[in-house]
Amino acid sequence: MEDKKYTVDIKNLSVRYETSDGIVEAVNGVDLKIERGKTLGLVGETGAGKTTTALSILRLIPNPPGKITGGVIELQGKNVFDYSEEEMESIRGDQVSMIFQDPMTSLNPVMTVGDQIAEEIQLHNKKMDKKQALEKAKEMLEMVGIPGNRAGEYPHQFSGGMKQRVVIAMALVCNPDLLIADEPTTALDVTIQAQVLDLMQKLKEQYNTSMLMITHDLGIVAEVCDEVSIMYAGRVVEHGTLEDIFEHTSHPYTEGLFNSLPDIEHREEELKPIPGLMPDPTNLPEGCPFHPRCSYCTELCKTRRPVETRLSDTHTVACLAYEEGTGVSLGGKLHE
Amino acid sequence: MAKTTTVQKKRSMASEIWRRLRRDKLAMLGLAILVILALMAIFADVIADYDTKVITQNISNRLQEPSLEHWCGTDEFGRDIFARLVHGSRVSLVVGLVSVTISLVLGGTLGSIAGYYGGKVDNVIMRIMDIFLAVPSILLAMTIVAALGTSLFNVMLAIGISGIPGYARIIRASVMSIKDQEFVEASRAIGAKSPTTIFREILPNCLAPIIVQATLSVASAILSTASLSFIGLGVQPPDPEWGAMLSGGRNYLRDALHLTLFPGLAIVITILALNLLGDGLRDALDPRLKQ
Amino acid sequence: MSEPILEVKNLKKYFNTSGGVLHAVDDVSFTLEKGKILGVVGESGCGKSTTGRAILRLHEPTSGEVIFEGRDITKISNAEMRKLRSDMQIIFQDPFASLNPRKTVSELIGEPLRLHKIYKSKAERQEKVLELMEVVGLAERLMSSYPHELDGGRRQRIGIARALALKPKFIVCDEPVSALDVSIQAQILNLLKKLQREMGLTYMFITHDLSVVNYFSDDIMVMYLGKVVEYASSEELFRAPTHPYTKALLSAIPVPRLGAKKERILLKGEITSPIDPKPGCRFAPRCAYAKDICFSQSPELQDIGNGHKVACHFCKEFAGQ
Amino acid sequence: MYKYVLKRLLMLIPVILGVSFLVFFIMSLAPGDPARTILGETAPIESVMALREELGLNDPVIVRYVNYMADLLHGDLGESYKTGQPVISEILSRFPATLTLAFWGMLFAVVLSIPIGIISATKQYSIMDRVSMVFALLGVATPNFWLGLMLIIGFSLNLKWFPSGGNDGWSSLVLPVITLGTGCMASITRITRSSMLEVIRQDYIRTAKAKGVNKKAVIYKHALKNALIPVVTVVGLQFGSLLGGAVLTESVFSWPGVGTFLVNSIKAQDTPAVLGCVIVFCICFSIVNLVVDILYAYIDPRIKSKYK
Repeated sequence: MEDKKYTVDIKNLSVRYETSDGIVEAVNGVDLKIERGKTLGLVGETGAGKTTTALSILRLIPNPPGKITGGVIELQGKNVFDYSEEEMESIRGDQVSMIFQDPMTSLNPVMTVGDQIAEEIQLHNKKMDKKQALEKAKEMLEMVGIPGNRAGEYPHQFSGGMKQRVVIAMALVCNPDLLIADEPTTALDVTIQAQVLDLMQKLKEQYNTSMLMITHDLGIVAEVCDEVSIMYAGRVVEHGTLEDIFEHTSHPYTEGLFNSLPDIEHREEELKPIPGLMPDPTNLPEGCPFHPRCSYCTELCKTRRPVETRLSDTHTVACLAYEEGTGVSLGGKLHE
Repeated sequence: MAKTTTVQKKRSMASEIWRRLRRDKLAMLGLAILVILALMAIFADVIADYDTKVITQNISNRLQEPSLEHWCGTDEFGRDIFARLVHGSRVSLVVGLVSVTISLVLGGTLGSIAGYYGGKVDNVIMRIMDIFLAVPSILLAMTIVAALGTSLFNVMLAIGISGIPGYARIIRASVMSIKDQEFVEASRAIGAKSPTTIFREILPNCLAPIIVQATLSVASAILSTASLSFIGLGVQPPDPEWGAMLSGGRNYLRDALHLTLFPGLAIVITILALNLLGDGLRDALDPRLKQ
Repeated sequence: MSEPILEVKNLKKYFNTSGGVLHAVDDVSFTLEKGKILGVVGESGCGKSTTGRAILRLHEPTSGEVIFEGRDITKISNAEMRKLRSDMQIIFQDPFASLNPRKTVSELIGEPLRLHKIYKSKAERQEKVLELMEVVGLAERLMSSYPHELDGGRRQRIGIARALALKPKFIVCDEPVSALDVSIQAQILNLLKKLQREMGLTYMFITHDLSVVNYFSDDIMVMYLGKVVEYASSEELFRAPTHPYTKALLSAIPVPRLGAKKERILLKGEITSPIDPKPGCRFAPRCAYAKDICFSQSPELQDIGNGHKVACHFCKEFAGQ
Repeated sequence: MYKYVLKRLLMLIPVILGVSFLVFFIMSLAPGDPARTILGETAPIESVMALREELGLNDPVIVRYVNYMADLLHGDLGESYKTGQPVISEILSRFPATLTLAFWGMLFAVVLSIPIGIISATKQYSIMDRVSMVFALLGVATPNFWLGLMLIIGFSLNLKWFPSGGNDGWSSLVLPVITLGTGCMASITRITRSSMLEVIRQDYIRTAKAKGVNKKAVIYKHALKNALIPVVTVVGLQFGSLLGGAVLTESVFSWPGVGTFLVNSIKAQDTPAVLGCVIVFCICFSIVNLVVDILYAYIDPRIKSKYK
């Protein structure tokens, strides 16, 4: 299993932000890997460290206040932290590209959309002249369902859904190995979300791109992802295939997430929300970071930090209940 | 019990801003300078007697270099420049405060009416303000002084009037942005009347830009006064005013630099202090930093 | 069947914009029984929030009647309306924008009590504030905190406490959970449901999230560009959605369950402008089944049985499918 | 775009009418009798009355204003009480000097301030940033007439590099231009820096970086144009204070421009001359604001499309 070729392989990544209110430990030892052509869903709530993890891959953590304090991120087997800034620039947008959450603000308001796409093409294909690049930009716009003759228009002339299409066109125009999508449809209406997700799926398959899909919506995960990592307070608490996560839910937090969602097909069911709040990122709890909200919490959970435990070839979980000899039990409720 | 919590809250809001402001070293420097200036202005008569030191000429002492006896030297009439500077700070601070109060009261009223009611009222008020804004403010002040004559009161009035459109604009803009916020609608939803809404919901939230603007415009009022006096349209001799003192020193540039140097420095330091404090307040009051 | 608490008849709210007249709410009618929850669903720009605000007269309706407990409140004076506000409340979407940043938690919750002069002494009022805080699950120590010091979930609890302070009969919930994280969202939904049950409240629950509305509502009203396109009980609507827009909307929801993938109806294009709308069905430009009549004649809301109402020229044909 | 320019030009008319009325009204409040001023203290009362009639001083303000505006349309600003010359020719003969000063002052300010502001923002908290911010603060706080005097002492009286006044040749322009431009330069530097810092935080800058755009291009291609939008506004507003400042600067350097003429006219209570000068200044300011508005639309496509 270990000799598989991964598009991206993140090992033990840690990132912190040094702010005036204290040190925010945003990411604490995260491991992620994505095989070629596969989609990994990264799920978690606000402040879980999803976006920080993604920006680390591109080395775009704003510094100051952000600082990568440890770990390795390998793209096609090479550690991105070894690259010079110039080498990194040639990777961004070419090998790895990113779609941001808010299409309203992620396009430059004073440049035409055609120019914004063409700029990227020219950056990564030095041989192309401006005219050819614009031609290609128009083709790309057509591909995402926008008439090519709108290339000369400015972002404010497009609706939110259309802008997100432009952003997708921009992200895919250089045929990247890895596409990072950071909540790409959160700002969109449901019917437009459906259009955009459909488009992303099609293009991803067409280009055989690997994808990191950051979302808080387990519905989207079920639809577009192959594997899932659940993040909580800067750590991956559970990782597995769709089946592992949806059918063999193992971590109490993951369980809590599922129980928080109203089930559209069983409307009578009562919601069982996770009590409490996300922990203060400047003051993370000792032991398991989820213990203050966990209904199975024991004394040990308050002091001992769980390590990643392998449940199967594909399924890992970080919870003391799965570690040998801890005596912590989920009462047989979760794991078969 | 309820009373104590209210008091507590008022303090905590102000203390929150004070805490942030205190971290800003430059703003604290500005504040310190202003406190010293204010003390000088208040105790001017204790520091130097007005009649004997500031007004009375003493030709035998004229144009003396700074010394232990005359810290900033003496002017062309033999008067102690330091004493005149101290009394001049009174004029500057009074002009600054009075003229800003005039602009604030009139501009603020016009601006909040325009912003709250909108529509035609807004249109009429703002078009008139546009006309005022089309006259560079110092020119407007000059014109008013030219018409009404040079006196301290007219100078304050002129500078106050020329500041009206600026305030009207700022207050209108902040009233408009706050008026549309959900918490204003929320206060109507629980049955609050219009005046309650304006005074309890909208105006307290406009305070930040008003405080900043007021601090900065005290600075520009002092500068304008000095400018008017410099060209002979402001405070008239022998009353001590920094700009007028500068103007008097012009004829002695070559031989007695201190005549122009010290009044100029006084202006620079005062305005610098106000600007430092204004910048600091702007950062401390910025609601974006709260989140 | 209990008596209706709220009856809305031909409610219209138009806004004058520089581009023309914006038909935000265009001829909306419905009846809401006491103790029931009506879900109002639709995408941005469909007029659902404006409908809620027009009912409360936070936006003065352009025309139409809003009959609350037998009285047309569009006709009463502002002073009477202010009094009536203790019966009709609203919970806002954005817990960041809907609370005055310069007031403490106890001031915010005590404000409606103060305005309506319900308690004589401050001490009594303070006691009621503490009681309300307990009801919505806010710890007593937060009393003198400011909203910006709290997270979204707690802020929304303040908003709920404010709405409850005057013991209302009817509450418009305007997207009360859409700004919150999933786990917090569930906490607030449960709280709202518990309060409704215990106090016998009537809700108009506005949201864009169909799974939330399904969990929550007795009846559902689907809106598109200022018009009601479908109205039915929740069960009926999810079992047999009839309007092409409702069908597309339902099929667009990603379901968090494996093997739930179903045939998705992808709508073409995007929402058209509600400014000076053309005659005909507002959904026609995006509808796969649109015929000539759809572009010329506006469909009426018609009952296709069991109180299931649909505004589509071909609803009878779609109903069987 | 033409429509936009045309619309703005049309909007200029009521503003100029309003401004001229405002100034006219204020000047009409002036105490004292111009006729008496012209004829001197000893003139007989009959001739004063006759002159009052001739000058139309007995008419109500509004009538005098209409007459004045009718004359203005013919390029007639009346005659100076002091010199008896047409005000318009008095102003026109001095106008080029003032315009030269204002133009170079503004150019000096803009050319230096924008690059300094950009560098300060991109290297926030560096030594370069701190030094330039200290100078910007001092620049804002220094009255330009005092700066002018200090420059004269340093560079004219002591070093003798430049003349201390008058207008002959390039060398006499240097000190007045620095005097006039410094305040504007300081303000523009500050706004450029803060606007740039604001823009750098925006999402689209992150998008540009994620596309692989290099640091320089991010700043100069993506951030700068956005950052300039508020800067342009401030440049326009600064032109107003530049015109005001020109009056003082001219006075310091005995620069033979409209400003000096204005100050002398005010002291001589020469109402037509004062009125003429102020109106000319206001028209200049309005035209500059028009240019700024057009520039605005050119930089920001969102504004332009509003007027399509």
